Amino acid sequence: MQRPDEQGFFKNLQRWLEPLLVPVLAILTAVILGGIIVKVVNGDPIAAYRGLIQGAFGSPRALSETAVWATPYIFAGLAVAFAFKGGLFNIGAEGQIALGAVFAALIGYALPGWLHTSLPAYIHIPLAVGMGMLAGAIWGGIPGALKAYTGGHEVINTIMMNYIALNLTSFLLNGPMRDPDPTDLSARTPEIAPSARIPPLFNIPGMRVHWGFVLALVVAVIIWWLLWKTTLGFEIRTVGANPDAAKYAGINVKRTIIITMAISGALAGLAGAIEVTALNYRHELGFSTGYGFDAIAIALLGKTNPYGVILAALLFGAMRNGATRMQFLTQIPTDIISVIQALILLFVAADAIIRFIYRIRAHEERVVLTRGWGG
Amino acid sequence: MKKFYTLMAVVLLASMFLSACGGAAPAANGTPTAPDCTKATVFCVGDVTDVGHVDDKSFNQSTWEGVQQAKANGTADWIQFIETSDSKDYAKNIDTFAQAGYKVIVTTGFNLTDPTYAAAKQYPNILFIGVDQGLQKDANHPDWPLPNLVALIFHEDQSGFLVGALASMMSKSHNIGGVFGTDAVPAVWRYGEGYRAGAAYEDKKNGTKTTITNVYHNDVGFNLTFTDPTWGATTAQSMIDKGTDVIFGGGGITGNGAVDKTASDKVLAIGVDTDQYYTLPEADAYLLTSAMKPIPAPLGVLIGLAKAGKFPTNGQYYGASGFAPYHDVASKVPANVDAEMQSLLKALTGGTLQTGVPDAKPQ
Amino acid sequence: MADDNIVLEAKNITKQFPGVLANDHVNFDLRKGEIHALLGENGAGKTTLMNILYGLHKPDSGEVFVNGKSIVIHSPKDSIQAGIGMVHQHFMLIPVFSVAENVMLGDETTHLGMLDIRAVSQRLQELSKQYGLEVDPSAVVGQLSVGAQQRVEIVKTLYRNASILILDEPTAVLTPQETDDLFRIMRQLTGRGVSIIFITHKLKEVLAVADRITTMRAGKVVGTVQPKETNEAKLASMMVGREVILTVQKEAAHPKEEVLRVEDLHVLDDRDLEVVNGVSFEVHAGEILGIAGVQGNGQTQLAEALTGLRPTKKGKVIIAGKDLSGKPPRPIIETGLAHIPEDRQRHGLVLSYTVADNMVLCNYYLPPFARWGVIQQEKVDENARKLIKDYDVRTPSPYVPTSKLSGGNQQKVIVARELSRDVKLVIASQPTRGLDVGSIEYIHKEIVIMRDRGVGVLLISAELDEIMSLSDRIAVMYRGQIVVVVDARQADREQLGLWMAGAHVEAV
Amino acid sequence: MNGRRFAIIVFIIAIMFGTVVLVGISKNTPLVIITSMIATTIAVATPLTLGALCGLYCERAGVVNIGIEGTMLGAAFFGWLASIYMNTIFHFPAMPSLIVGVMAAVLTGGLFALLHAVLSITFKVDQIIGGTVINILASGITGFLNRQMFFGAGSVFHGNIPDSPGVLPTIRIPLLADIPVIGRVFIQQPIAWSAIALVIITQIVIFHTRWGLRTRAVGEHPRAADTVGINVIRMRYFNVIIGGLLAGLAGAYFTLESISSFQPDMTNGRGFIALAAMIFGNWTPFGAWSAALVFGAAQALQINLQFFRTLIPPQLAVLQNSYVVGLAPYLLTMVILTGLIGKTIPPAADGKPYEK
Repeated sequence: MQRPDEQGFFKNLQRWLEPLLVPVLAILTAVILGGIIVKVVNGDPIAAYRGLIQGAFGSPRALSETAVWATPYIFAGLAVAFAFKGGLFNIGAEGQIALGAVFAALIGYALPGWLHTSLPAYIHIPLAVGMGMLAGAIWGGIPGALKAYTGGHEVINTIMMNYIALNLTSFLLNGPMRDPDPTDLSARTPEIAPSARIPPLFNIPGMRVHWGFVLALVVAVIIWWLLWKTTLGFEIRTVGANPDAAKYAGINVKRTIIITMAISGALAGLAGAIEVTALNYRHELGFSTGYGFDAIAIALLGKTNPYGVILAALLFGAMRNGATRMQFLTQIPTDIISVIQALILLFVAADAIIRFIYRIRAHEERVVLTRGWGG
Repeated sequence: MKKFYTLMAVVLLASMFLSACGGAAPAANGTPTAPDCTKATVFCVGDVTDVGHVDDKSFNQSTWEGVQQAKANGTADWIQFIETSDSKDYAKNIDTFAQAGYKVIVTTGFNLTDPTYAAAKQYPNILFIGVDQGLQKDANHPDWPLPNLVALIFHEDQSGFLVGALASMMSKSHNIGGVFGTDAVPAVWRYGEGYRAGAAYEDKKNGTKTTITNVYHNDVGFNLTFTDPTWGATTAQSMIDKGTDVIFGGGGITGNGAVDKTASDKVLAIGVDTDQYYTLPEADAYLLTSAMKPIPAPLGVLIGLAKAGKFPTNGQYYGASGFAPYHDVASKVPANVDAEMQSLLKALTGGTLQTGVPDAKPQ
Repeated sequence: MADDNIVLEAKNITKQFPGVLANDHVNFDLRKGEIHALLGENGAGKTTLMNILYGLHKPDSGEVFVNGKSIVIHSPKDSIQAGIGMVHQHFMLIPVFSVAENVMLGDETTHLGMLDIRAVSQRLQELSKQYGLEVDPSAVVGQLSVGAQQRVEIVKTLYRNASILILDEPTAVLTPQETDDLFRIMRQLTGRGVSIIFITHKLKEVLAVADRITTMRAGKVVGTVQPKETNEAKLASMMVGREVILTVQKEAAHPKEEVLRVEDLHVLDDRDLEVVNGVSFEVHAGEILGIAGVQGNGQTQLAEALTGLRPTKKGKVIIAGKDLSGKPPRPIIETGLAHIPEDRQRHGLVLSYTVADNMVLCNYYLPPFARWGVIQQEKVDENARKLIKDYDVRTPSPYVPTSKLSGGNQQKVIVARELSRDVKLVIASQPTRGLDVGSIEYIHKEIVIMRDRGVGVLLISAELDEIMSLSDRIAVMYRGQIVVVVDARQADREQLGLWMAGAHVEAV
Repeated sequence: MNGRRFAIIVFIIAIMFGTVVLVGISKNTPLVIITSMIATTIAVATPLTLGALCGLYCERAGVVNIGIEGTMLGAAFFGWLASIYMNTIFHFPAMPSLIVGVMAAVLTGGLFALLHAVLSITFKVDQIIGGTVINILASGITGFLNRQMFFGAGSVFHGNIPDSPGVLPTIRIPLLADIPVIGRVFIQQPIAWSAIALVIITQIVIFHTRWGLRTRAVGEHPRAADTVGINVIRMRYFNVIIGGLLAGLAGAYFTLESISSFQPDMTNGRGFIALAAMIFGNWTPFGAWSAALVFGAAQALQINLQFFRTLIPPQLAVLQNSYVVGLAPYLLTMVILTGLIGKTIPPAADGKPYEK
């Protein structure tokens, strides 16, 4: 990683902006292609994008909703990006998010009853959120341990863990954790206690943006600091960049792999926990469809850098949020957003295409994100 | 050689876009622009779906069809839907319509019960129709019934009961089955258990002993349970292999897969929700009937009542239960069987016969 | 030059790689039935030239003639067609394939669309009889000895009717005896009209076998001579461009206390074969113990086991009096081990890291580089600047990725990091492999300095010359065992060669 | 596939079948149950087998392809679309429409694979990322087009659901199919038969032909292959595309053989299971097939335990819970992949772009 040294401000600025060039052009190209597709199906791309932008940024409330959408994206994107830094591919964020949500909800609604006492928010919230993180960490740590000790590939195992997590969630919400209120026919948990709820940022009705969003930004900074400024981060990055050298350097590679996956899982679990404690106040089956997979695209778009993840998550949040307005105004299906997102990912992953179109010379190192089955 | 591959890359990308473009048909006349719904004279109806799409070939689609009928018969001046992509957006999406001055907001699915109730309290001047939202006065809904909120609900257990009875009478092997989505959804569970109850009722009456096997697709995440036709087909196949000769495919696309497979194996199938003679034409030759939960018609009625200022105030509106005509299979249904079905229908809707199925799976 | 005997001629070959002019108007020719040696240092451009002849690289300019006709070589296919065969320094064999499969690959015999293994095996047996090259068609290549793999490579070219054979550093992996065997085969081949280009940097071998010798330096041909007109010293100065001191200046050793003791060590390789079986020796402070041996006799696994990279099956490793058998690398490093690994890019460096980060790879977590788990960047930078100066690492800044450095400077980064720490024992595996003469001299000097400072050094090298000139004592390793340990002053090159070939074991 | 692995597979399948037989014995004869379970197993295994063979061709040539899922989904959609177009717009009879549909699906698979090849071979994009791109792109494009074409008054079919030409007819193996009860196993649809045939063909191609030898060489040691005049890039391209064609056939299974309609994301993760099957099978066709069968048997177990739910003895009440039984295939995959079968060894150059 570059570090600012004796060079001038503008040189530094240039160095900060340079990594943004390809992603920005990738987004631009994808947006243009998306517009062409809209045009071909007889839609009005200008109106569509206007609706999209209006829905995402057009009012304080729209901005608030964009932040609400971006919050889980930041956490989940960080989760995937963090694993990438350690040379691991966590496709299991989806399941980790679900379990994080389930267990945060459990502590949220059940703990006061277990303790026969009400809890102050400053204890209850951290406990609920922490439980969600722990659940995610375990769910991420298991594939990590399997990878470290048996060589079972984390891609396969995290996918299987996704299915198991979703199944487990269905089981819990239908059985042990189902709202005992007989009038509630839904398969969902009871509402969490008010003491477990993260408050909104502004006390204005309709402005749902909550302190979880601020937490997401703070966590991104912490993750950056952890990766670049601590010995643990050094170990994780070393294992990711060259596990043989890491072993040579005396780093416990197996332990580091497990820690990496556990932290990655904890971040994903945090995404679910925050959704429950700050927004939904309960966990239900209609929750979390596809955050884990969007997170992969976000991590890649953010070049696996925590700050890049924030930007990418805000972009995806804005697109998801604005899409509703776009559809409302122009009747263009929201699915177009998925197509645009896939195109962005395509162009970011194959930056050679973008470099070819815009004649940009490649000079950065090719970053190895994952290794084959053997590694 | 490198050039060749670059060329291939370009050709490939181009062809993907062409296929994307060529496939999509031109819309008839561009996009009509929305009128100003805030005007008192403009009657706008909005539809908020559950997580999913309005073309889901399931309840989201049926609801939207009902709303479209309101447009077609001139009741509504403008209709619009918003597809929910995450449960956290229910309230926000309802709000979008409310802010835009819509007169009627339809919300689809029992998951929207609470957000709809909350919105109805917040916007007393807007009328709300909650499809599949069984409400009653309780701690969470202390003010029920609200004058501006009507729940459109169905007795799925009655429809299930009817087709169960028919299946029991039509089965030669006395071996009938049902393939469903997850039983965590009360409506699905009511269909399934109604089916069981109906078959048992006829068994008792006729002295037969029918084996009823219901298989629920509980082994995947909630987002997939209703959209896995391949699983539905495989499950139906497995039942047929064991001598099952009538299969009820209940529960969205998953059930459709079962109906499709059953019919293609020349075994009697029973559809769900709408008369699937029209939605699954490939199954027509062996489609015995469908357990009906016809959302469009009563929804159209409710929207009409809303416009006419005669919106029900008791908070509930029951759609009719029933079973679809036998169509192509009519010749195989004996007259006495049909007579029994008609009398059951009468008894159930008249309240003289109870299915005995609770509202949701007991915990 | 209208010489009918010339079968292959390269004219004015130029090839530019980013930053390096690998071949600069190179001219080279080969006569029928001769062995033409191509001599030069690592990086002189020999391999590039051969890769051009073999179609693996495209020249920027220049022409290639085979049997007087100008040919264009786009890919190895063209050169194979022209009768050129090449035995690469790193064998181009697929370990999981059988010999027959390897040989037929690219030139398969089929019967009704199916591979005809039997026909190929038959042909192979004929060839091996004809040329005295013993190979077993059904053996799996990965389980053959290095010498046998080389024979497979040669048969592979003959199978394709090659009349021009390029041998790239063929003796690097052979014992002196195997080398003699190879020379016998080469003579046999030339006797049957095959012409051979023999690439090497070993002067003795060139003089022993070549008909003509062409020397390259820095991408240019320096000159072509007959063996009888020249000698080792002359060739060396042609090769390096200056007088080379072929020996290392050092005082007699003053061994002190024991810093490494190995007792009956057994180690398995990746395929679970026991490749180190029962090794015992000790290294004292202030001496260099050299382990000689042909590559693949367990030295790699021995070094990995001693440094904790590979688990041991049995036996004891005691460093500075501390029993560290089976311990992972960290406690071993902390006891006072410096390790210059055999594969510097795989083990020694994280290429995407900066020079500064690589210079704290083993002690990033210790004060002053880290406090409370937080890295103290200024200390890391300070350390880097000091080491770059002290060890003469040529890098534009401490913050460039190590991948941008040349091989010699990459090795210096490792040497600087390892030798600057306060250590009791240095294990150096192939410390100068693939480096230029300047770097080799520098690293040799540093190793001797460490010894004189009272550190014990274990030197593992496949270069017998390196072992002989640096070591105070020499151990010979053969088939996973230490066959003999001798005083370096009394060591005899021929005798060592015999031991490396297992003579001692067989004599018993 | 070695003997130990084979024994484990037979053992696992036997346990699963045996469980169901024991539970259901009072309702159906063992023969009926076993036959039914075999039929289910084969049906479930069909797309998995083809998907695994797709992965096998790719990875034997050194290209990791986790885009199988997206490739199958795309093929399922475009194959179905083509058959509907033929049937409804051009008024082809059902059978030719279906055949055109299968061809279109196979072709689509090839095109998606071509995209993967371009990304991973020419542009040297991280291959796992390339596969992820395929998955997301396929999901987006099929969802968008399905919506554009079949929903709303302005769509191709004006919002009506067009008649589909149905599904591919079954093919009976003469004589064998006439055996009572067991004969059922020998009545399968064409894609199911071709999956089995392709396992055998792939076994021969990979291990006994020139093409296979070169493919394996390219996946093990591309440089060595290059030095004997094999065009590494071209071999990789063609193998990835061949794999794509097979994944396309797997896609056709969903919309032209199993049922006759398309659903967004209907492949439901089966592409990933196929990948797991390939790894479990140690990159051999028969190994992959047997793994697909294990997964198929686990599904059959899940369905049948629900079928016989009321007969499950109370001591095993846990098996009455469909959520618990539903976990079986995934847990089994994990357990099997981690250690039970010992280490699997991928081709040495798998996942590594070839740099000349």
